Amino acid sequence: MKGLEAGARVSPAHAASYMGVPPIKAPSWKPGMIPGYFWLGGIAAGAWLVVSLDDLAGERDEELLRAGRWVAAGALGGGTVLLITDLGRPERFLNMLRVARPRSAMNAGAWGLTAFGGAVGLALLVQVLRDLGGAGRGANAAALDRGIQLLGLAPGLFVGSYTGVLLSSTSVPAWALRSGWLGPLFAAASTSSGIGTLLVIGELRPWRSSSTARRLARAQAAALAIELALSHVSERPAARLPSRSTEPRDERALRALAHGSAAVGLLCALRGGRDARLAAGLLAVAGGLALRFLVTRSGRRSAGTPEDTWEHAR
Amino acid sequence: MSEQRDVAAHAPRAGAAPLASIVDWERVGARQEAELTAGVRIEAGKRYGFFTDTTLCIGCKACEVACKQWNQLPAEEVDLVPLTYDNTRSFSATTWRHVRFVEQLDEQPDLQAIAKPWGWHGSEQWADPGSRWLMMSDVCKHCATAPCMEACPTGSIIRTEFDSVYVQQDICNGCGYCQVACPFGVIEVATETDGKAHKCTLCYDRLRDGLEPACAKSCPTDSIRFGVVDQLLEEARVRVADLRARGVTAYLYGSGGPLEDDCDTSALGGLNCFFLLIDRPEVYNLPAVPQRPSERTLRGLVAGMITALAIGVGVGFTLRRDAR
Amino acid sequence: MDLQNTDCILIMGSNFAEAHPVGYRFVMRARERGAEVIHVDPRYTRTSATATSYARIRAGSDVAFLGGLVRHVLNSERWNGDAFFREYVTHYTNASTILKADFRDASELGGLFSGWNEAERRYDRETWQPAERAGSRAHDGGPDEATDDVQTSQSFGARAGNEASETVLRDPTLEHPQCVLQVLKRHFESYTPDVVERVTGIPAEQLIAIGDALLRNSGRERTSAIAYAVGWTQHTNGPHLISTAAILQLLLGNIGRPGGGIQALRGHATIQGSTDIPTLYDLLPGYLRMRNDTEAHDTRRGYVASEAARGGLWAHAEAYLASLLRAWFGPAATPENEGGFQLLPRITGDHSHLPMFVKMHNGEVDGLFLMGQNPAVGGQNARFQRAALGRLKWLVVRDLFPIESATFWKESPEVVSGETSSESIDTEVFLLPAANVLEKEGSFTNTQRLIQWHHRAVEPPGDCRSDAWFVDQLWKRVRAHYAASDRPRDEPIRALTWDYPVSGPHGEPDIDCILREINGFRFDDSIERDWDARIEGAAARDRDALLRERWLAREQLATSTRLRDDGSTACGCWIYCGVHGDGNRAASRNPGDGWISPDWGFAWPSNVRMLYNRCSADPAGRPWSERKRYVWWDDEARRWVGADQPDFPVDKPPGETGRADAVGLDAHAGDAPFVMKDEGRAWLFFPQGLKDAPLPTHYEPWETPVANALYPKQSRNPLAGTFDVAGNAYHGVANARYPHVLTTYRLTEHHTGGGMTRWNTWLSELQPEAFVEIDERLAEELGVTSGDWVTVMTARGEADARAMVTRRLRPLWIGGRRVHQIGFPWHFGYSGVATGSAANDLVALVTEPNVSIHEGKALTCDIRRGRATRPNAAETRA
Amino acid sequence: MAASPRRNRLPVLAWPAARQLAGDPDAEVSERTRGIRSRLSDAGVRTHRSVCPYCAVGCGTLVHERGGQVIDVEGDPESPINGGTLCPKGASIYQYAMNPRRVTRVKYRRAKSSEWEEVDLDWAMDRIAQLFIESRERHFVMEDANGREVRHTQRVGFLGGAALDNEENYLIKKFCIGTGLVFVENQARI
Repeated sequence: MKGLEAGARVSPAHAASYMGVPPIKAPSWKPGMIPGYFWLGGIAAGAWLVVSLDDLAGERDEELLRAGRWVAAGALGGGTVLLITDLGRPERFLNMLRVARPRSAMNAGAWGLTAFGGAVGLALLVQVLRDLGGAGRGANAAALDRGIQLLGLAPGLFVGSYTGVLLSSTSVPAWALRSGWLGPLFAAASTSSGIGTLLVIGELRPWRSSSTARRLARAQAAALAIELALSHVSERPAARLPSRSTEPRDERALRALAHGSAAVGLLCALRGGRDARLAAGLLAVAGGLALRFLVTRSGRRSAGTPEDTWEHAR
Repeated sequence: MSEQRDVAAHAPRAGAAPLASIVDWERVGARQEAELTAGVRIEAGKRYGFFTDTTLCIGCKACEVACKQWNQLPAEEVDLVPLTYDNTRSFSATTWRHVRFVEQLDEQPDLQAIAKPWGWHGSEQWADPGSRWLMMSDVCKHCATAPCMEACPTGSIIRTEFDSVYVQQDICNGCGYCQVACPFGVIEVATETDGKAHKCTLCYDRLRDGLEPACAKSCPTDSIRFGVVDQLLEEARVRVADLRARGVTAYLYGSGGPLEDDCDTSALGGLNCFFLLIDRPEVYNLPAVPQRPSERTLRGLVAGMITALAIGVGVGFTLRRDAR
Repeated sequence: MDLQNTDCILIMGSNFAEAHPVGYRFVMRARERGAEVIHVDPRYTRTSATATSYARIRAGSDVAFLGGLVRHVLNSERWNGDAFFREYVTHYTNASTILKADFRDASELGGLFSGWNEAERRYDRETWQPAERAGSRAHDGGPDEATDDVQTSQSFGARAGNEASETVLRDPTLEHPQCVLQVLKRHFESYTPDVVERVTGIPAEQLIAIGDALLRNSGRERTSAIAYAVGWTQHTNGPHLISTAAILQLLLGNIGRPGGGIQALRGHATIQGSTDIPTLYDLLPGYLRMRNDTEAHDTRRGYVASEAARGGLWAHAEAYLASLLRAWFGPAATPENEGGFQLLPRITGDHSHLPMFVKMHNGEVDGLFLMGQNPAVGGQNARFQRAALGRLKWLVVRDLFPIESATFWKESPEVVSGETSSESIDTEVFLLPAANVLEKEGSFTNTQRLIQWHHRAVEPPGDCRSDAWFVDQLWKRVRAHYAASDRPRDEPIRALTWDYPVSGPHGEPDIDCILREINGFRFDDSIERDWDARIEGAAARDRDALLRERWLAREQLATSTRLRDDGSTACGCWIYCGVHGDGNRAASRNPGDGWISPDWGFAWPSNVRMLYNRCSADPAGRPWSERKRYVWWDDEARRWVGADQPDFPVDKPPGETGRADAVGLDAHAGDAPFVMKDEGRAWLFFPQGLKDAPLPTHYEPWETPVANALYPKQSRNPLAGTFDVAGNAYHGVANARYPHVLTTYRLTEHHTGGGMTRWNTWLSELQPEAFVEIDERLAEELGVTSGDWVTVMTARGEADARAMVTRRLRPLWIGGRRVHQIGFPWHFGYSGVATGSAANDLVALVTEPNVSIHEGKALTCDIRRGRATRPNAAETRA
Repeated sequence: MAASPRRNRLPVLAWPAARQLAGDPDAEVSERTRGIRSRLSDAGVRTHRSVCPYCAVGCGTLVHERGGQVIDVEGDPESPINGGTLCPKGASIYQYAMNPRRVTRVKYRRAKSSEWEEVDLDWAMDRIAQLFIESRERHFVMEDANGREVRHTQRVGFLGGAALDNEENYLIKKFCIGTGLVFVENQARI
């Protein structure tokens, strides 16, 4: 229902906008679905990235690999469900793979997601077979694992970062102005929340190898540090938008939550110790979610602020 | 009403026989209706669009209704917006034409001090900023490089043989990405009804039958002109020159270059549906320099992946086993 | 369509762009060709926004403004210096006629003219007549004031004037102090720019500038047009407004020429047709007067004597009447009943809309057929009209939607508020669903007199039927009832012809045959009797085919000049003669040139697209200029030729003099273009025709914020019709309780009382609700902003709506004080998709004396913040 | 793009992405899109010339109908008045006919009742005729107070007409002449 909304009662003769009507449309996305998907997809990509690099770079840590695969599979599955549910016509989700459109971040994402999903699926299959006692062990198995992980590495990196590009490739000023930064930021956040998930798992059901947790904590600290830095830098281009100066309280709270979680998480990760690691993991995961909500929400508000578009499109 | 009864009951008489469908209407013969109404023949392979001359718009909104009529779009439940005569306010999945009204009248002079002319504008009213009520019928721009189409992940949004941008309703899965990509707030997903994205089709179905798009056909003052874009641009140039000679600060919005004094749509390669405006684009709720979101896509994806890899490597470094 | 050729158009009393958008395309075309478009209106509208200049006028002060223009023109250097104007005026108008010496103008008598009878409150028009040569015999067909007094419809002026008389004194030099031009000059002398500014609020400079624009764009080479609508007619001095415009255009030589003229923008699809073929109480088809209760109308001879003129087309009034009676009564029109004349009912007073509703309100009307009109919203003092409907015994509403006039007993504000109740309303109401234009065939006459046929596209759904079906069915039932009656009162019922075949699934009468009857045919008594016998003897199933066959066999008349007064012709409307003369010309559809397009539809009379087009040539028959060529005399061919059908005897040379002994057009000279006029020349001064003045005079509206600055002793029209009934109090002059001016109007997005549009969702979303337009200053005083509720109050009631605060409305400085003007669109009612208060609840019942039109465009009111506390509460007396 | 639809033997080859790879420029175009035509080209569509019923400009319209159902109403491109154009009211004529809010059954309200009843059209016509005749019988005036024959009744009125057809106005006027009704008016007075 269109109608007289608050703020519309300005004399059109002097209005800086057209009766306060936004010149562009805010996203049609259902509440929570898209940020949720960004978050879960990020966890999947982050977890995959971490365990793959770990596997590729050093000694085999089968336990970590196994956990990473399950996390990736679970998060990716959940994220995909959210993504499909958000479609206006969910039954047509496969239409995303109808064609290849490199200029469409959404289409690229669909293909990337498919590739990643394939790798994750394959990995999970191998993992399940192995856990059931099949698929052997030893050098061949290790090579297979590495191959699979390597296969999923590029799509994984993509899935972790493209969602930021997806947002910045729109006409929403708060996203568009941060183009070049949202991708990296989301990549960092994906990594940190992926690691965070593994950290939490490790604390709930301790790893057999004591070094795993410590290594993860170090990684968590690094990832959060990068995320914090990117977060700070990436906000600059959009800071001049008028919608920023009218940021409502809940959005400010969200911002504090996202940044605060990352900062505290970083401290906890550095501190070490079981509780601290658990806290670091939880904070990283929660901070990742808050960040996705913050970015989508600020974009929605920016789309609804005509002056943002004037600032962006001039 | 059966055929037989019709013939028997209402004996045919001079001029009373119904015409066959307009599409192969014998009186018009091989001529398309568009040749009568727009003076243009519609053929595949040419670029078609609208030239909307806002200085000819009388704000009647015939275009809005003609669009709804032809496309059988439901009315929206609206509330009165008693600011001016625009209760439509914006595009939506069921509103593909929208007439804007901009009241620009100077503040009331003190009557007691001067009982002298005001609201009086000499012979060229819009040359004077004292009083004017701008009206502009907005529509999908059918951009030369359409952000909605570039954003569309399913290939539902295509460019037709008339160079228009068209949403294939049998393909669209309602992802809504086009909605945020559009720099003009045109396309919208009907979240309440069919869940698909909708916007102006440039009356694709009509074009196939040689019919002018419904809005342009209905426009009583020819403010909306339909035709081949290059020809329309030529017309528009002449019109701008003419208006400027009369002292009107006219310019084009969407030519993609020429005469775009207060705007720049070159990022989109120009707009197949372009406008003649006499005030800043923002006054008409249009962005002065619409961007092409997909410019950022490839760059962004690569940057994102590289950063992700870098982060991964960095993080991976920290993952090394404790010193052995 | 011809407006596209104008060089300057003055739009006044009309929101052309909003009310007639498609007609406005021709104005826009003219503007783009360089024409000036001047809009004079109380509100800055979509027309103002697209005009080249705009002047803000106080509603109801138009005559003062136009009078100021007349004065400006008459005193201008250009008008006095260019021979064109003098030549046009001298030949084509009655400017040279010398009036009786004892005529006294309103400027001398404080707002009244000589002949005013205060006791009877009427004018004796003797002094308004032309002076005649000493010793000449008084004209026997003098003006019949008694007849005038009971007629209140538009007529083409009184036909029986003295003007054609060769005994009338004239002064071709136009210098004689009592000659019409000099009288006119004196009459408007007081309408100076400064006075006009005080009255209208239009700055003096602007008046002069607009006058100059008209002068600049009039003459041999250029023409100016004037367009008006109900913003001019709905006043207690509406005809004054229009006649001032006519005077202005005649003075400027703009009548009967391309790009000139006065365009009345009419508001309904066939409001013109329903005036030509009048569903109006005081007219017969073709502007013949309805038979009234004066002595003259006792007999046909007396009727003709009072209605026919010697010169011009009205000379043949008897032929028109006889043919009409023949069409209606067929063989039953006999010498004994004066060719059917004695069968005509007679009117005995003003039976127009408002008096009808006053009677209804008094419980003196039993039943009403409401055919596509919505008085419960669109009627003046709509609240009063709703109450009146509730006092009927029965009411038949024929409409497409459940309009307020059909549901007032259930949903009206009075019922909802408990002021009255359904139980207390005794009216038996029928809502009969009507067929719409797509579901029936027939013809409309548009605003330029163009008759256009529309075909039936589909059958109406359910019980929906055409109005022709309804009348046909009702008639058949009534006739059956009276078939055996031999009472004289039922004689017309038995005599009336009604021989239309029916066809189709619902038995719809054959509209084509009705148009044939309207067009007219040769009537041969013996052939008709043969047919009657054949049809009577035929089996029931063959009857309709035979009836139709008879219609096809009847020889249709091609032009009204074939009409005879001896009963040998039948014609339902003489001015439409020719519409079915050679096939159904209303259905002809040849697009032509987009200007005259003579084969698109049929324009009455005789397919003339521009009336009085003889004026487009100079007295000698040559085009005034190449640029404004239209109709001219071809000396070789010895006939009038040109773009249009000449509205003139095609073979009458320009130099011919009128024959003194002749009647009809033969009495006119070759330079007398006004074929409807007795003497063939247009009137700048009206000896007859108007009851309330021989020259247009500025009277304030019946409710006005200021006294009349031009005639302080006579603020308002002395003859305005008032109604002393409950709930209809007036505010009078300068009533401090009601300080603001209120004007009502249409929006593009809706139509009239909304019956056709407020149930349409596409239109309702464009304008979903009633609103009141007020200026910023007033809003500030009231403490309201756009969107707040305000209540407008008059002595008739209250109406609330949300405020639209806009600079498009502005107060004016009138009579030393700030006058706010408030705008309230009158489309809205309580039913439908788009709803809101009915603005007409505020309007008073008050009528103009000549045509009984009400005053809806200028009244006074008060306004306050908030909702109406007593919905539509009216005070019984102010 | 207007080319005839391609048929591929292998389903995978019909996959637009595959066609895209194969270099088909119209790979994204669906079958439905290829077949799009205006509904005016549907079989059985007939067009009738009509005139807009709103204001008095007299715009020509074309009514497109299929099987007795209006499918589209547009401006008549040949009309010299409107040349195919219309105003918003004219453009909405479709809803004037095809509107669920339209009354299509006779509605009748008894005196004092607060509800409508649906009645038979024939019954209504009979009842109306009866009421009319009763009113006329009771209040017909043959001579006025001065003994002048007036032959009329002021007890029944006709209102409206500007929205009807000329021929309908003619019938109404004729009806009133025949029955002696003098209260007959239309919108020309307002």
